[in-house]
Amino acid sequence: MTEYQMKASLNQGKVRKSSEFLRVLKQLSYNKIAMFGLILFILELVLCLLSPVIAPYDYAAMDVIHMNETPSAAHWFGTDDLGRDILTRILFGGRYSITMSLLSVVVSLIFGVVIGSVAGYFGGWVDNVIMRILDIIQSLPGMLLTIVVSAALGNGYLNTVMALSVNGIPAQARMLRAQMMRVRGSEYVEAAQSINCSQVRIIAKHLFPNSFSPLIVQASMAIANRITMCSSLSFLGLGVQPPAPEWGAMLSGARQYIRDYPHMVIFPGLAIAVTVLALNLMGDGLRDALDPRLKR
Amino acid sequence: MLRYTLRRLLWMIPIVLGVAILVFTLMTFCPGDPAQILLSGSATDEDIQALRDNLGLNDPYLVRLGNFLGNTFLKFDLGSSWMTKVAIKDEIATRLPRTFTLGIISLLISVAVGIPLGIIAAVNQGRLGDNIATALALIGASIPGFWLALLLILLFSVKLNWLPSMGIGGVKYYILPALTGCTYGIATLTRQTRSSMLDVIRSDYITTARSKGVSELHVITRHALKNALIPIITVVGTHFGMMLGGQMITETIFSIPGMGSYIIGGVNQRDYPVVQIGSIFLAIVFSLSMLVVDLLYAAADPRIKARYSQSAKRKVKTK
Amino acid sequence: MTETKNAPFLEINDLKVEYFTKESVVHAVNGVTLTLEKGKTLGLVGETGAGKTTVAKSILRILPDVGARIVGGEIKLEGRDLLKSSEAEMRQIRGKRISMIFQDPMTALNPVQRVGDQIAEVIALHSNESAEAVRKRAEDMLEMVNIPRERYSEYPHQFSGGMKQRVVIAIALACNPELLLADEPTTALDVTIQAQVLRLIAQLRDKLGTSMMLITHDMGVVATHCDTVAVVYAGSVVEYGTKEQVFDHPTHPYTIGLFGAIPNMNVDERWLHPIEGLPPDPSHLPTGCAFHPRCKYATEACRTGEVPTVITPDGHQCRCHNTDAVLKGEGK
Amino acid sequence: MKTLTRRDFLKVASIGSASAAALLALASCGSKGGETAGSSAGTNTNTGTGTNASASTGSTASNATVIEDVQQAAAETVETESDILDELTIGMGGFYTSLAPVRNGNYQWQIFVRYLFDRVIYRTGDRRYIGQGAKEWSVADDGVTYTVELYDYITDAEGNPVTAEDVVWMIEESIAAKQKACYAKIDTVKVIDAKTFEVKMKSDVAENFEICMASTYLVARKAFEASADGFATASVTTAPYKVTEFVASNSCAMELRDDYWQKEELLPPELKNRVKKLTYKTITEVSQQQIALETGVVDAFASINATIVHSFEENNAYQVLSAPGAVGQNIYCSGHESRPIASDVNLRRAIFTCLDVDGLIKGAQDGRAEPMHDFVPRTSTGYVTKWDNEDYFVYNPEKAKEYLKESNYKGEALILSGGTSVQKVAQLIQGYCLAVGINIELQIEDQALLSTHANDGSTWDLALSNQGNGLINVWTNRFDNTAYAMGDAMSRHDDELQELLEFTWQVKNFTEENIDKVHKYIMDNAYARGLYLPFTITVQRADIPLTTPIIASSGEIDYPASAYTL
Repeated sequence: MTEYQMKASLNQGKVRKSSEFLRVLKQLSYNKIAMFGLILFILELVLCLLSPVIAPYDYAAMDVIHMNETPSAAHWFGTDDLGRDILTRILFGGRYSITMSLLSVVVSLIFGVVIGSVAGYFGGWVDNVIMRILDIIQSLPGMLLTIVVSAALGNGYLNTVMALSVNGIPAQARMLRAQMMRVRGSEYVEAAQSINCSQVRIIAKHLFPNSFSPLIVQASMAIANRITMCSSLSFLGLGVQPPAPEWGAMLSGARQYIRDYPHMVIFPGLAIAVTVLALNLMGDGLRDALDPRLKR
Repeated sequence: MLRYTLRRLLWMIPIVLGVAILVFTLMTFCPGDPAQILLSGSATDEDIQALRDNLGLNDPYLVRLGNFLGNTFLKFDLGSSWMTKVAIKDEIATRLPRTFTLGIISLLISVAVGIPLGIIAAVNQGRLGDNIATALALIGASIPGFWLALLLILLFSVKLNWLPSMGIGGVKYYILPALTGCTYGIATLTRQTRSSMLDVIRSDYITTARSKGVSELHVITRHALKNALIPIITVVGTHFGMMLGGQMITETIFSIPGMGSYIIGGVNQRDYPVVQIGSIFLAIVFSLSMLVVDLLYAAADPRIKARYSQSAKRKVKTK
Repeated sequence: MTETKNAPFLEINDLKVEYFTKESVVHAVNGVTLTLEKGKTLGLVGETGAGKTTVAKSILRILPDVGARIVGGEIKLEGRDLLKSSEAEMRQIRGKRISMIFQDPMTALNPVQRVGDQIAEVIALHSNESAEAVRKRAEDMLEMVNIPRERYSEYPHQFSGGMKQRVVIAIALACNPELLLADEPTTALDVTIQAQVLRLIAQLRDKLGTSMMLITHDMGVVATHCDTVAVVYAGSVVEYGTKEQVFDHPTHPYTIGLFGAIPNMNVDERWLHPIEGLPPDPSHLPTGCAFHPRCKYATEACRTGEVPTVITPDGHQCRCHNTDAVLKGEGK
Repeated sequence: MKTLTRRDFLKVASIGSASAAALLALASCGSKGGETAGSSAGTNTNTGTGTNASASTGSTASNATVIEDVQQAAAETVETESDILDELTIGMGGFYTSLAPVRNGNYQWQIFVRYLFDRVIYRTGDRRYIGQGAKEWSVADDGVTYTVELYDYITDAEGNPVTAEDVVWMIEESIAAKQKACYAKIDTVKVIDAKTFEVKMKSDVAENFEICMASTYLVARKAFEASADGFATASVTTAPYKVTEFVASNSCAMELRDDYWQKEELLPPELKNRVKKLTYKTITEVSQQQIALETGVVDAFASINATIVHSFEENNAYQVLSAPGAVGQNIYCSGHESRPIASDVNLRRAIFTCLDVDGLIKGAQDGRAEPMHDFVPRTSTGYVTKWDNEDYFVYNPEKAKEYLKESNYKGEALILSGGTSVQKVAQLIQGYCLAVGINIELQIEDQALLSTHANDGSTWDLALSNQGNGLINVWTNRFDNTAYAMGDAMSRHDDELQELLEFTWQVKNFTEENIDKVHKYIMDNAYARGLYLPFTITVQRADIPLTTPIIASSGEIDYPASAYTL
C-alpha cells in the first residue's frame, strides 16, 4: 500500500459511523465471485426450505414399478432403487445436509468460543490444561475422531450434529485463544482496564468484536468441510440412517449402481459439490472482505 | 534444536496416553455388546456371559482401563483382535505402511501441483492465470472425495482400462487412490500459497531485492517463496493429518486393507482392541508428522529456530 | 546510444506516474522535471504523499506492477533514457550504476536470509569474481558501515534498527554505484542514530564520489547535506534551485509555509504557523495550481490553466503566477 | 450493489462456467459409462483368456441357469470323469484377516475353509454328513455317546501325522475358546486309541454331534503349537491345497499339493479337487465387484450382490449360476406381555397375510429369490418337502382386513426392528401394511446396536432376521423358551410349544410327522413366518468349461469339486 493509496482511501472513506456489518457487506459486494457464491447458496437454502411445497413427490413414496428409471419428464433426476423421486429427495436432503452442517458449525463455535476465551483470558495453568486437552483431541486424525464419537453417540440427527462439531472445537478454541492473547496485550484493553471497566465488560466490549472476524471466516470455511464430512459419515453407514434423504446417505446407497444407473450417483454428488463450491466462494470473499490489508 | 525435539518427543507420551484414554472411554460408550456380535446371534445367554468374562467386559470401567493401559504401555502387549484372533501388532505392521505410503504419495502430489499453481495465481494476480488457478482450486475443494473416486474408477479402470480399480500391488495400484486423496489437498495448498505469496510480494524486502537487480524469477523463488513457506508448511502439516483420516473412505472404496478400513471394521464390529491400538498408532504417526512440520518451520525461518532453542519453557503453541 | 558529453548526469523531463485502484486513478507524479550533476546531492523535499518515493522508484523502474504505470516523460542517465531500456538492460543498471536505500530498515531486509549473503548477492550479480572474493568484499562493506565482520552470518532479527539501516547502506554502496537514491533513510530511526547514519552516508558519498538524490521532509537534513533542493507538492516541483537560493529566498508560498512550520530557535514565538487545510486528494487534484486552495496569494489565474515556471530574481525556478506579489508583501 | 462492469462480468462468468463445466464433464463421463455399461463387456486383458464374444446389446436368451434342486443335482454326480483346470481366480464379498482354525461361529460354513483344513465329518451341499477324516462313527444306545474311528494315515502338509489325540485336543481347544455355540453341547471327549475317540453329548438333540464334528478341523498339534500366530498367516493345511500367498483381508492364493493324505478313489464326489491353482480375492465394494468381473481381475464372483446381476444376464460373455441360498428371510412377532401383538393372534395373522411375497422379492431382491413355505429354507435338514405344495399365509389383503377387524388393533404404530442389510425389504413391508391400515414404524440399526436387543421382545413388535443351517438349530435359537433370560428369542413363554419341541428334537422322535406338527402349531399361532429364500448367485466368465457344478452347504459353487470338460 504505497502512501498514495493509503491517503486516497483515507479521504474516500468519509468518516461516518457505518456499522461493521455494512462495511463487510459493501466490501464483499466488490468481490463479484463471492456474491455469485452467496446468491447460489441462498438460492439452494430457499429451494430446500420450500421443498415441501415445490417438491413434485413425497420423498418416502415408493413406487416399485418405476425403479431405477433414468431422468425423464416425470422424474427430472430419475428414480432410485426403491422407485423414489431423486429430485425430491435431493431437495429434502438439502434440509438435512445443510442444516446439520450449519448447526454443527454453530455448536463448535459456541464450545470453541467458551473454551477459547476461558483459556485466553485466564491463562496460567488453566490455559495449559485446556491446551493439552486440545492437543490430545487434535492429535487424532479428524475423520477418525468423528467416526468414533458418532459410533459412541449413536446414529440420528442430533447425535450426528454433535459428532460433526467435536472435530471443529479445538481449531475454533485455539483461534479464539490466539486472538484473545493478542488483543489482551494491546493498548486499548489496558486503557479500558485503566478506567476500571469490569472484566466481563472488557471481554464483551473489546475482546469479542476484535476476535470475531477471523472466527467468522474460519466458520464459513468450516461449513463446506462439514458437508463433505457429513456425507462421508453416511457413506460409512454412520450418521443419519435411511430412509432420511441425506445427500451422503443417498450417494452411499446408490454407489453400487454406478455401473448400471449412474444417474443415482451423479445428482447427489453434484448437489454436494455445488453447495461446497458456493460456500468456498463465499468464504474466500468473506476472508478478503474482513482482512483490511487485502482491501482493493 | 536437539533439546527442543527431545522435549517435544517427551511431550508426546502424555498426549498418546490421553488419546488412549479418550478412545477407550468413547468405545465403552458405544452401544452394542461385543460378545453378542462375536457370537452373531446363534448363541444363548450363558454363552454370551461366558465370552464376556473371557474378554473381561464384566469388570468395572477403571479396572479395564488399568489393564488396558498396563498391557499397552508397560508390557507393550498390544493383544489381539477379538474378531479375528490375529495379533494387532502384525496386522498394523502390514497395514500402516500401506496407509502411510498412500498418504505420502498424495501429499507429494498435492505439494508438487498445489504450490506452483498457487505461485502462478499470485504472480499474475487478477489476470487469466489467477482466475484459472483459483477456479481449479475451488473445484478441487468442493468435489467430495468418494464421489470423485467412483468417477475416476469409471473413467480410468472401466472405460480406458489403464489402471487397476482396486486392491494392492505395485505403484500402479496407488495412482487412483492417491488422486482421490489429493484433490482437496491441491485446492487448499493452492489457495494458501496464493494468499501468503500475495502478502509477501508486497513487502519491502522484495523491492530491495528488485533494486539489487535480481531477476524476477529469483525474486519469486529465492526471496518471496522462502518467506511464504511458513503458512504453506502449516497447511501441508494439517493436510497430512487429514490425509490419514481421509484414507478411511478411499480405502473402503478401493478395498485397500490399510489402517482406515481396519479401524472402521473395528468400530462397526465393536472390536475394542483394534480401534484403541489403531487409534494410538495413527495418533503417534500424526504427532510425529506434526513434529516434523514444526522442525520444518525452524529450518524455514531462523526467527522460529531461535525461539525454539533459547526458550527453556515449553513452546507455547499459538498457531 | 552514445552518451552526449555535456548532458547532465541525471535528467528527468516531465515525468508522469499514475496508480490504478478499483474505484479511482491516483495522479502521483504530474510532470516532474529535474537535473542532477555528477557528484552532487539533490534534496527532494515535501509532505508525505507528495510523490517523492514514486519519483525515486520510477528511476529504478521498480514500481509495484499491480496498478502503477509511468504514463509520460523521460529519465535520462548520462543521456540514455531509462524508460526505453529493456528489462535486461535495467537489471545491469540496478544495484550497479543506481542503487537505493529504503525508509523502513525493519522490513527492508529479507528476514530469512543471512545479512552477509544479502550484501554478497548484489556483488555476485554484478561481478564475476569467485565466491571467496565476493565474500571478502561483502565483509569489507560490513566493516565500512562499522559492523564487525564476524556478524556476516547472523540474521536481520539479531540487529537493531540503526544497524539494519547500515546493512541496507552497505548493500546499496557495495557495487560503488554512480547514483544513490536515499528515500528518507533516517525517518524510522531515533534521533541519536539519525545523525550517525547521515554522517556515514555523507562520508561514503564523498569517498566514492557518488551523486545522490536524498528524499526527506526534514529541512535540517537538506541544509546540511544537499547541494540543490527541489520542493515537491502534489506530484510536481514547485520550487527548484541551489540550497542557498531556496533557503535564503523562498519564493513559492508552499515553501514559505514549510519554513514557517519550523520552530525558529532565536525568535520567541508562541505559535507555529502551520499551513491550513489538508494536502489535496491525489485522485481528484484541484485544477490549475494544486496549492491554490491553501494559498494566501491565490488569484483567479491560479485556479485555472497552466502554471508557468518563473525564474526568480536570484535565479532559481518557481512555479507560481504571482511570485512578485509574494516577494513584496505578506499577502492578505 | 455496484453495477457490474463488463470486465467484472466476464471474470465472474469465466470462473462460474469453468467450475460448472468441470463438474459436468466429470459427471458426464460417469453417465456416459452408464448407457454403454449394459452392453459392453470390458475386454479383459490379463490371464490371456482371449477377447470376449462381441458385446451384443440386450441379447434375449438369458444365460442364467438356476440349479434346480440341490438334492437332485447331488444325486446325478455319480463318478463323472473331469479334466483338471490349471488356474481360477474367484472374487468374494467376505474377508479373512486370518486363516486360524479356531474362529468364530460363521467361519466354519464358509466354502473357503474346505481348501485349508479337512474336518472329522463334512456336511455336503444337500445337508448329508459324510466322513472326511472319520472312516466311520456310531452312537451307543444311550443316544449321547458317540465313538469315531479316523483313517490311520492322515498327515498334514508338512507330513506330521494327525491322530485321535490331535483331534481331541482340537475339540477341547474349541470348547475353551467359547466361540462356537455347538461345542457348549459337548459333555466329555476322550481318546480311546491312536485312531478312535469318544464324544459324550449333554443331550441327544439330533444333529448336535454332527454339527460339532463338521466344525472340528484336522490339525497336527505339533505344527499348530510350532506356529507363532496359531496358523493366522502361514498355516500348515491338512486339506488338498497349500497356501502359496496370503494377504490378510485381501487375497489368498492356493495350490494343489501332490502329497495329500487321502487316496483319490476314496474321495466322495463332493470332495474332488480339479483346479490346480485356486485364488480367492476379497472385493467388498459392490460396484468394484462388477468392475472386477468386467476387467477380468476375477474369473468368477461367488455370492455376488443381487442388484448388479442383471447387467451380466443379458451379456453372453458371462454365465450366471444361481442356487437356493442357505439362509431365508423371516419375520417374527414379539411374545413379550408388554406388547399388545403378543396376545392378539388376529393382528399377527393380518400382518402375515397382507404381505405380497412376490412383490417383496421383486422390490428387495430384484426377483432373485423364491417364496418360503416355513420359517426355515427348504435346503435345511428336517424340512418336510410336502410343505412346498401347502398354502402358507397366501397374500390376501381382503382376508387381512377381516383379521384386522377381529383383532383389537387401534391404529397405533407397530415397531419393525431390523439391521441395515434388511432396510429395503423393511420399507416394502411398511408399504404393504399401510395398504391394509396397519401403521409400521421402522427401527433400522447397525449390526452392533441391533445385537444388544435382538432377542428382547419388549423393544419391538415385529423383527426381521434371517435364519438358516438346520431346523433344530433354528428351534433351539428362536423358539426354545429356556434359551434367553426373557424366554425364547421373542421373549415368549409358550409351554405347549416348548413341550412339543423338546419331544420332537430328540433323535428318535425327529420324524416328518412330528416336525409337521411343530410347523402347523407355529403357523396357526402366527408366531413367525418365512418370507423368501434369496438365491446365492455366482457370475463367471462363459469360457470356464464347467459341466456339473457342485454346491457347498453355503450355497456357493465348490469350483474344485465341480466337473469340467476342456
